[in-house]
Amino acid sequence: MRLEIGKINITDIRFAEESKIESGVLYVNPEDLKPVVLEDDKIKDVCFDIAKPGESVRITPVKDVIEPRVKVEGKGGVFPGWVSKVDTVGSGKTLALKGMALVTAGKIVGFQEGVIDMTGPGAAYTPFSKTLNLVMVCEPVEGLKQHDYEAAVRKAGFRVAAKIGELARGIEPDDTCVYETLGIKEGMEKYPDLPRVGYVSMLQTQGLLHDTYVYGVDAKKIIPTIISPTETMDGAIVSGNCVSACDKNPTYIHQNNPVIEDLFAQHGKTINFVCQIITNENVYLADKERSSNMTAKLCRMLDLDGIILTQEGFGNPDTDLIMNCKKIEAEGVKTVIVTDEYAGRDGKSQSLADADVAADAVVTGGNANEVIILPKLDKVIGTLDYINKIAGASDKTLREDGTLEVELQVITAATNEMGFGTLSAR
Amino acid sequence: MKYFILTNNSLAAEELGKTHEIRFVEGGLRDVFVEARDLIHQGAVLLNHPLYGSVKPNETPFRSLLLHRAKSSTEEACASVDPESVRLIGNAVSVCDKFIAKKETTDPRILQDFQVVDLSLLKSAMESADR
Amino acid sequence: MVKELERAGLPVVHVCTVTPISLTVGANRIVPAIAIPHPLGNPALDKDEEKALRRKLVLKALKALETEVDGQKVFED
Amino acid sequence: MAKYKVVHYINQFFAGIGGEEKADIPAELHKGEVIGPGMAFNTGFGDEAEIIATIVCGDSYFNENIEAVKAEILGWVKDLAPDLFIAGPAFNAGRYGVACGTIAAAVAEELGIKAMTGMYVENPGADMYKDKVYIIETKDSAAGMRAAVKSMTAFALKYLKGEKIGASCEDGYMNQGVRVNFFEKERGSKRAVDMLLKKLADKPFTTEYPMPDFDRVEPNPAVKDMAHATIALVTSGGIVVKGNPDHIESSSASRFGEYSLAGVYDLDENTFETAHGGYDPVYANADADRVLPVDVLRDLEKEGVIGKLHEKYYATVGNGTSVANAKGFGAEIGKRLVADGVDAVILTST
Repeated sequence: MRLEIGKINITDIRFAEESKIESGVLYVNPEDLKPVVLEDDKIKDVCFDIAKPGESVRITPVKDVIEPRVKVEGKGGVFPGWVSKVDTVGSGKTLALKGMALVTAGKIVGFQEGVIDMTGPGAAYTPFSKTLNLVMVCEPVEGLKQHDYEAAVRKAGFRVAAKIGELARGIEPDDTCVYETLGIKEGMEKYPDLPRVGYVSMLQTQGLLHDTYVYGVDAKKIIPTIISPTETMDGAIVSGNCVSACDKNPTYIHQNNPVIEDLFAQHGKTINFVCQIITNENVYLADKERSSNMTAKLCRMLDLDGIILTQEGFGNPDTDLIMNCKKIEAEGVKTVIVTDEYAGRDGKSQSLADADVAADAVVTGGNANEVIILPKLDKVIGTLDYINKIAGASDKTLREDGTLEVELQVITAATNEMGFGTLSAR
Repeated sequence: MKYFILTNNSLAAEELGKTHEIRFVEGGLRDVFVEARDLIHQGAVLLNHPLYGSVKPNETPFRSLLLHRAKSSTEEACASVDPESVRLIGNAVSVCDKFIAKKETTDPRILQDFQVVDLSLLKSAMESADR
Repeated sequence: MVKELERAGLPVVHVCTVTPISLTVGANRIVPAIAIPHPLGNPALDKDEEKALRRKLVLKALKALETEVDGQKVFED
Repeated sequence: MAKYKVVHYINQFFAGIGGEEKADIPAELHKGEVIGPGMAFNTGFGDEAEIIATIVCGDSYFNENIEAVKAEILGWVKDLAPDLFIAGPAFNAGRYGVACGTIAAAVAEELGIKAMTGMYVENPGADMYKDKVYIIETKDSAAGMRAAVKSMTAFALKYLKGEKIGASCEDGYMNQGVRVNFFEKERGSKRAVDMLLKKLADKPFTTEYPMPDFDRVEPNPAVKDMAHATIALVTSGGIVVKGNPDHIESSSASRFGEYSLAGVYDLDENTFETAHGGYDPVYANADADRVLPVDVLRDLEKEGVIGKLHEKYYATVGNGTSVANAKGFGAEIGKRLVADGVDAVILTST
């Protein structure tokens, strides 16, 4: 499958009468977007705001981050199963708005979390301090149940992202990248001497606020399967995961999956990047056994020589991570895992909830328990009401001088387990 | 799969009490783990992962575990203690101990949210167990 | 605890009901016991029978201490 | 600004006094003198810091008189009140490395003065002290002196100025078993791909998170002569003297108990009970021999099967006790048993 990604560099976002993209500037009229959100009668109201790199702005609580994209050639449309039909995506041409993101924010549960600081020490830890952010804060109708609200905000995010993406249709991209995966036989014939490499991505699938969807399907119900990495770029995998800001994978990071990009960079040179294998992280132990058996079997059937294995979350997924690693290694497939750590505030505790000697090649996104002091910023988009309740915060989080003492856990994508950032630990 | 639910989440007990066997634990999340471990040492088998959910053990006070009672008599049970359950529950207790204890949330709305999420993650396991 | 005793230079036999735990905690010489509430006894037996049973277990434990092992070993019947 | 004051410790060889034949010289304090590698340090410090005294001690003397020489040197350093204490570098010299680690750790711990040393990773002093004091990794011989001084000087200045010490791989010290965050040059996914390429090519690679030690202790040799051996009983089943005088908790125990078995031939419900809260206590309370087989061992003692049953036994509660506590109990009990001349242990658990 061959996908062209045309990149349109966005250099500024401004509110304006007419929504359009012109000379790299995204002009947005919130009134154009409001109806897209409010078509779901579970949402009472929505407001939009803009946060730019370097501004004294804090966005919290963040739910999801999405990159607006539009499919201009080839089958299907972006976010299949949500905004578009379930046609197989991943081929043809897609335009992406680079340098910007749509951030959905607002309280879903009382311990909701996720902080994006656009300046100060916290900014270094989140990739979304470097993007121009269009922030969307939704307010639910009275008495809406938590899971209905989560679903409503999640889906509204995709609709708005698609609507903004549509503005790019017809615009000449600043840069175009081509990604191509080959059929099994084709790839073997074309690169007979290159090691066959796969990417196994574990998707968060534990339940309410901990879900991931593939073509609209709740991934806890899937049996591990193979997809083309280019499908992921078109939004085939989306996040419904709200908890654990630092190591959840927002939709944006699925769309821009760094492992996929970096494997593609070696594709045809040092490796033959065969495919992506997706699996889940269910809470039921027998499901874990089944899924890890399946991934290991797929790696074997595809005759892979090596894989990269990434996870999402803490605790429960550590067990999936280790099961997958152990079983895949046992098939003779060399495995490198990407994870993050909960080594305690002092860094002295055991980092993972599970371990095995087979996991001898580990890349870490850092210790999520490390404490950071965030200064008071001039403006808050969303609300600080819940900051004391979020993961990694404590009752002394909101200090008298207005600064926040928190663990890195609260910062969106700080210790991302797909290797999106440069943070690490030793 | 025949199972019983070990929980300190009153919402779970209320909602599932009529249809399922509940063993209610008065106490915190760690107490549920320790109780589960004792049962596992006597032959019960863990069906869901004790560290489910990304809400950390020092935030949510609630935990609901799904256990399968393998044997009726203690003697038989001892012969068939499930090593994987032993390992997982042991790890869970030590993970619990490493997170800094926080002042317990008393805000009823937040407690209710924690209960709802806990129940949802429990149901997520039950769905797999019931099929 | 068993590991630290062994580290102090003492051969240790772990008489333990749940042998998987014993293996996990790193005991080297392991003798399976009877049941959790009464690892070295059985209240269903009369006093003499019970003591004979216990003697058998203790002798097995001593036997384990007299046996050279390399790595972990469970002394089954 | 005033220069930071540094005290430097070296051995007889680096002081230019002599080799092995001079290894027995006692500690000497050279106030105001800069000797051997100290010159290079001083140059490296520029006008930011200076060595105000050098302490020289023979390696054999140090290791044979550890307590005395430690006290003597600590006394000097206390009076000198430097901002930093540097020992070595010791490279791969074993006794020198141990001396450097010992004295640097003591200065840091007992005087609360910043201290550091440098040595080769395989120097026995490294394993002994890397979690107690900053040890800068050096080459294995004095040929690496220039590089060692350079990295030690850089670290020393950073440390003196109170700047945040980064992760071990950034600042060149040996990992202290504490996880420290830092920003890598490449993002995680790129590092993962690079690591995989190495792994595929069977080239060496370094994991960023070594899996925890699946620490196993080698089994001790078997008991050769059981008929003359002293056997001790230890239990995690919580068997205590009736009334639980030591207040062993029923779970999450924070202490263990030591009880006498002198004159005890059979445990009964009037004298012993269980403190364990994790199982039905009825059976153990009725007859604690079911957990702690004193009756049988007394018989075997009489019959000469074993030499003797140790006069004390130790008890704790396995239920919910933290790993660190259990480890601490084990170490302490082990120490006491060895001191009492015990040959082997029967540990019972429920």
